Amino acid sequence: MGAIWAEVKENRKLGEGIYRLTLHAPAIAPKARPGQFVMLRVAHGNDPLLARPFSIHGAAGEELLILYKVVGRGTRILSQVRTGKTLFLWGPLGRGFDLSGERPVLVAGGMGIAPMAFAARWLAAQGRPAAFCAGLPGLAGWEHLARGLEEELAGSLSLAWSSEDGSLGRRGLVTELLSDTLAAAGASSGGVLACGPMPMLRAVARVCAQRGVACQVSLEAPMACGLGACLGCAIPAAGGGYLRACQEGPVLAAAAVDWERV
Amino acid sequence: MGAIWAEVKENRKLGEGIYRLTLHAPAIAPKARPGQFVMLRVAHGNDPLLARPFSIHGAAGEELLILYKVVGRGTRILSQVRTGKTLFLWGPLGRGFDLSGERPVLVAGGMGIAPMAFAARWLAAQGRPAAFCAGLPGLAGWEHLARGLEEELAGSLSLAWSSEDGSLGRRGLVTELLSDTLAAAGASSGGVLACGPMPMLRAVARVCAQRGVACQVSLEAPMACGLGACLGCAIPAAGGGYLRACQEGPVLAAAAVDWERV
Amino acid sequence: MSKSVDMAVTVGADRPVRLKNPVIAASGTFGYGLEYADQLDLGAIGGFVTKGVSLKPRDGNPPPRICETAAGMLNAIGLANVGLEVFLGEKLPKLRKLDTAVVVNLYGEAVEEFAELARRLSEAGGVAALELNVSCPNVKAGGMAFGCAPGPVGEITAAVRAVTDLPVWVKLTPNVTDPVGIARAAAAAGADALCLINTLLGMAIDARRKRPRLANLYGGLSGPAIKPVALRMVHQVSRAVAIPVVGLGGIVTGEDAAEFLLAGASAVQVGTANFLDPAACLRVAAELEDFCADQGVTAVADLVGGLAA
Amino acid sequence: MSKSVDMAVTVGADRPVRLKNPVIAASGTFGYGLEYADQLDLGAIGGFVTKGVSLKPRDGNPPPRICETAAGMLNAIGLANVGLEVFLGEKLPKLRKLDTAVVVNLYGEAVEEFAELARRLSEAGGVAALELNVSCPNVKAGGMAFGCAPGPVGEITAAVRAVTDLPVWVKLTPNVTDPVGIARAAAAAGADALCLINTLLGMAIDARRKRPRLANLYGGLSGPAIKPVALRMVHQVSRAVAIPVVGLGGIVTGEDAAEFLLAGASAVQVGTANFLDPAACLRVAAELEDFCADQGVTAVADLVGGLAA
Ligand SMILES: Cc1cc2nc3c(=O)[nH]c(=O)nc-3n(C[C@H](O)[C@H](O)[C@H](O)COP(=O)(O)OP(=O)(O)OC[C@H]3O[C@@H](n4cnc5c(N)ncnc54)[C@H](O)[C@@H]3O)c2cc1C
Ligand SMILES: Cc1cc2nc3c(=O)[nH]c(=O)nc-3n(C[C@H](O)[C@H](O)[C@H](O)COP(=O)(O)OP(=O)(O)OC[C@H]3O[C@@H](n4cnc5c(N)ncnc54)[C@H](O)[C@@H]3O)c2cc1C
Ligand SMILES: Cc1cc2nc3c(=O)[nH]c(=O)nc-3n(C[C@H](O)[C@H](O)[C@H](O)COP(=O)(O)O)c2cc1C
Ligand SMILES: Cc1cc2nc3c(=O)[nH]c(=O)nc-3n(C[C@H](O)[C@H](O)[C@H](O)COP(=O)(O)O)c2cc1C
Ligand code: FES
Ligand code: FES
Repeated sequence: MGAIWAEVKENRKLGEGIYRLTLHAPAIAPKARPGQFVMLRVAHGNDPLLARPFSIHGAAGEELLILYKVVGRGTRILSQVRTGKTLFLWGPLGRGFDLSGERPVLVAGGMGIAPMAFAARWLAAQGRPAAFCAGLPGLAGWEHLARGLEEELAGSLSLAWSSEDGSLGRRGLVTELLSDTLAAAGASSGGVLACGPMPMLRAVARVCAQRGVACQVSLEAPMACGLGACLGCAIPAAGGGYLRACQEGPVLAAAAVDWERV
Repeated sequence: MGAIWAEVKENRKLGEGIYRLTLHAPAIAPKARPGQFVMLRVAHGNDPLLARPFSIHGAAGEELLILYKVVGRGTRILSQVRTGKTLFLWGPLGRGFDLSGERPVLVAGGMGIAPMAFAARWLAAQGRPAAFCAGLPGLAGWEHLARGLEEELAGSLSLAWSSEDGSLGRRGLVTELLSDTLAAAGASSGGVLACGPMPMLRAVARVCAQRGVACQVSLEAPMACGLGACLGCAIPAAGGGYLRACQEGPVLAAAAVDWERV
Repeated sequence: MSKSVDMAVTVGADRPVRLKNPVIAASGTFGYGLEYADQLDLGAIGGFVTKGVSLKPRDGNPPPRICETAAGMLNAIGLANVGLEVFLGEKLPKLRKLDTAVVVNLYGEAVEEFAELARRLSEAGGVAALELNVSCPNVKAGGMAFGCAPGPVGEITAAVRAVTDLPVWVKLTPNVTDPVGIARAAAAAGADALCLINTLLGMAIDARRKRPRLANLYGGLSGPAIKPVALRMVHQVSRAVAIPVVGLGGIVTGEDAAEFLLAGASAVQVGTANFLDPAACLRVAAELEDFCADQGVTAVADLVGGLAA
Repeated sequence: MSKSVDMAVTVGADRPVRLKNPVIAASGTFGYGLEYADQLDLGAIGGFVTKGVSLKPRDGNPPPRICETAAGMLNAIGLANVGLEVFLGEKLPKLRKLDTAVVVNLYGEAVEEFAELARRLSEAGGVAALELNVSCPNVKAGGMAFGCAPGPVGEITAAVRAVTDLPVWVKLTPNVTDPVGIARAAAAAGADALCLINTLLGMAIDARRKRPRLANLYGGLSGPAIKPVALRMVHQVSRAVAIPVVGLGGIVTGEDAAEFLLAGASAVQVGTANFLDPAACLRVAAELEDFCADQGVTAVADLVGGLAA
């Protein structure tokens, strides 16, 4: 109940500006489901003020993993936190992926790999077949992460890469890789589950709509509370009005989103 | 010219809540005179916002010493700064002690020891006789500092201690020690030079006034600029109006201060 | 935790609202309370104020609706809310069961709407007090437009007063030249208490994209950044009116809360701090209790207006 | 440092003030300029505004006069200054020699005092512009009392306009319901530019000692905390008047400065940031230049009012 102080077990630099944080969070880790997130405060004082939302990248026993990229002041401060320090956070929050369908296709773009890797490990642990299309700008900076994921998932689900510079897997966008994968795969109830930058998600949603494949996307929005209370995280809804990214989301059916107004 | 980034060479805990910071500050250290101060920022962001004034505790070659006590958020943050980090500061600032007189009597109470130790070393280095009355609450927490000072000054000037709990030197207030010292000493042009908490300075000023001994006191006031520009550091002046602690001070003739309004 | 400090306070004399402790969650930062049920014991906080309720449901403003600023945040939610019917039908029945003071914040675009909302909410029962939001900066009609002059504030207060026996709290905007004049108008029209401050009207710009950071252009500034303005207004207003003041704006710690009580507030609200710590209201109350114990204050109510002149 | 960005700007058309770059040090935070001579090259900054000058010297308020707040500070200096005679006799002769725009901030307790100050300063020569402080929150008479309504602001501006050919800048207070109305009054009365914002009226309390942190009780809030309010007012006012606006309030970085220019300011002032870095004005100008270079902006003046709608 409520927020906790969690000890930093590791805050490891995986590549340029990419870090993986391991927290000892027994009150959160066991409850975490793929697609859910936590609200994490990177500083004790007022600078910066608000907590930052981060997808849960993994949960093993009492440990919680977060994979993050340095994009601004908060993540820069986070990247300097040392082992042994404690951080304040609450969660798990939001609605994660519906992983109940058969042979789902997971799609990750860039940092979207954070929750999708958790989903992939989750499926792998249950021995359930799935495809994983992961797109990166290139191998540079991501090598450690990519190799780690390959090892972890080897033999459990089919992992395919695309990169914009061709340094890893297929050259091009991950949506192209997805189209191929969908074309090759037979019909299944699992549908497509995606996380990544907004233009990519938009494209994924379009591809799925064209093929009549169900699609779930994990969306980002600025957040203050993470609890459904502040109404700051509005995502335009297909039927008009708004959905709360932290409550109805962050994972939403692509069909529930008004992509025109996003 | 202007503020500088100085590397932290050491930030050593000397006692409970008492630290000594050594900075590599070649643009400041050689210019520093006893009684002057620096404005030091303890954090890069907005929390806390303003620079903190600290007396110069010593200057040797390119190194600048600051002796400080943890009293609030800023000094707490400062106490956690590690060797190798850089801090932003400007100085030396303000008017220091007039040390030109003969056989001055230095008086320090608590953290007032910071600038007075610098003055004592300054005189000792010139082989000039002086008396140093240093008062502490007790030896606890101050041991390292007291012993260090004794070693440094041994044979150069006469150092006497008082402590409220009697654990070091004479039991009682440093003003009593000062009265004895003044009674024992013959007339001299050096007068009394003092730094410490306001009630102590008030008492020292009174003792000196009674004996007709010239007295210089180093005063504290909240400061923003340290440069005489903001007018935030007003000290009520004997003739009416105000003096700027950062510009006309921090060392002021006790007679120039309106002690009623302070 | 038995520090033998009496933490209970009562806001108002004629229509008293009794609180377990003086720390209330502020409107718009605590949803309908239920959102925080997993985060803290709702029965242990002084009370909470609901998100502003309007007659019709409101979608609110397009995103982005919030952004961070130095020691603060801007919001332009646009009073998104479920509307009175859903509030009465789905939220209030659950809120009634809570062992805490539930204050309903209401917002209308016309005097009659305020009165209608007040009437319906009074009939429904289970509401500890009504808080009239005549100070929201994020809506075109009503809100701050009403709250910036004594006339309309008095009018709305009187209209609500006429239809309800519930305690009427009026929430004032800081974006005015003379908060005291407006406070007096509300008091004269029958308000039981005044809540201040609402947010300061502000703006943020993304220089690289040459765009405002809020789709709504302007938004309301809240958080520690505004605490000095809030304390000043609480001090000004509490000295000028006979009815109690509920103080808010930037409270994060128990000592912050003590400052507002000393300035003249009879209770406090915690807003943005709920986003820094979902259990902020409980923590602030506990810290306030520690503060009192430490200072030898045996009843927190003794702090109220205790600033040395 | 040759980034080939044209950093010069001109404030005002009829009585233009040409600046090397748009970054001016704000009144009260830069003394009489000379205090900063050892800290930066005064000839390299866009200009500076002196501490407010009054006819008679003023001692100012008793201490404590300043205190820190979240991302800001309060000050209640009370317009301590050397007075007009000493300013003319001892300060101005030195300031005349500087290769930068020297703006003199002036403060009177009556309309006639403003006019008298303006007349004497115009005769003296060496002044780039006059900045009328009708917005100081820290004095009993004049100051903000004048600045809170269009009438007095128009009157003072007209009286000064009548006695000087120097550019007249009017510095407005944010502590008002309708800054646009006051801005229009100043513009109509002949102001050449408007400077906003001055400080927000605020208060801080030492809860343990049950005492206000400022001897003056209230003070003016400045620093990053107020930037959102300042940006909003600059945006509001610059859209409503034809004369240029000089924007200030919480500027610490070049990107902050860019935000004010985009919001509609023709130049900016840096206040509290001078206390965080005595060379702040130079640094802000350099960062602004970098920002322009980075964004492909060849003349900083092109940023002015460039916010996308
Ligand atoms: C549900 C959710 C899950 C997320 N999961 C991850 C994750 O697993 N790993 C990860 O690295 N990041 C994740 N993010 C994004 C992360 O929250 C932001 O990168 C972080 O808040 C930036 O903080 P900052 O202080 O470094 O940047 P700021 O200085 O606050 O901002 C830097 C830039 O990032 C943008 N930004 C700020 N906050 C957000 C936000 N919430 N969403 C989108 N853009 C933002 C700003 O507009 C600005 O352009 C997630 C966001 C959400 C909403
Ligand atoms: C000229 C000068 C020289 C100084 N030299 C030293 C020194 O050598 N070593 C040292 O430890 N300290 C020195 N100080 C005091 C030092 O500046 C304060 O202790 C420091 O600013 C406190 O910062 P903080 O953030 O930890 O405390 P804050 O959280 O800012 O305040 C904690 C407490 O300290 C008080 N305080 C804050 N600033 C000052 C101030 N400037 N003067 C007096 N009280 C203050 C506050 O009112 C509060 O009660 C000096 C002050 C001045 C003016
Ligand atoms: C996201 C958000 C939404 C808010 N919504 C409302 C509202 O619906 N009604 C209202 O009266 N005040 C609303 N407020 C204002 C707060 O209740 C409070 O007055 C203000 O935030 C200042 O307090 P704080 O600094 O503690 O947050 C809102 C504030 C925030 C941050
Ligand atoms: C210590 C101090 C003294 C000030 N004195 C004056 C003054 O004499 N005249 C004036 O017009 N503004 C004065 N101001 C206001 C500033 O010029 C400026 O408007 C305000 O601080 C907001 O800008 P900032 O956030 O960059 O500081 C003063 C501000 C401070 C902090
Ligand atoms: S982040 Fe507050 S409602 Fe979603
Ligand atoms: S600290 Fe600014 S004038 Fe002394």
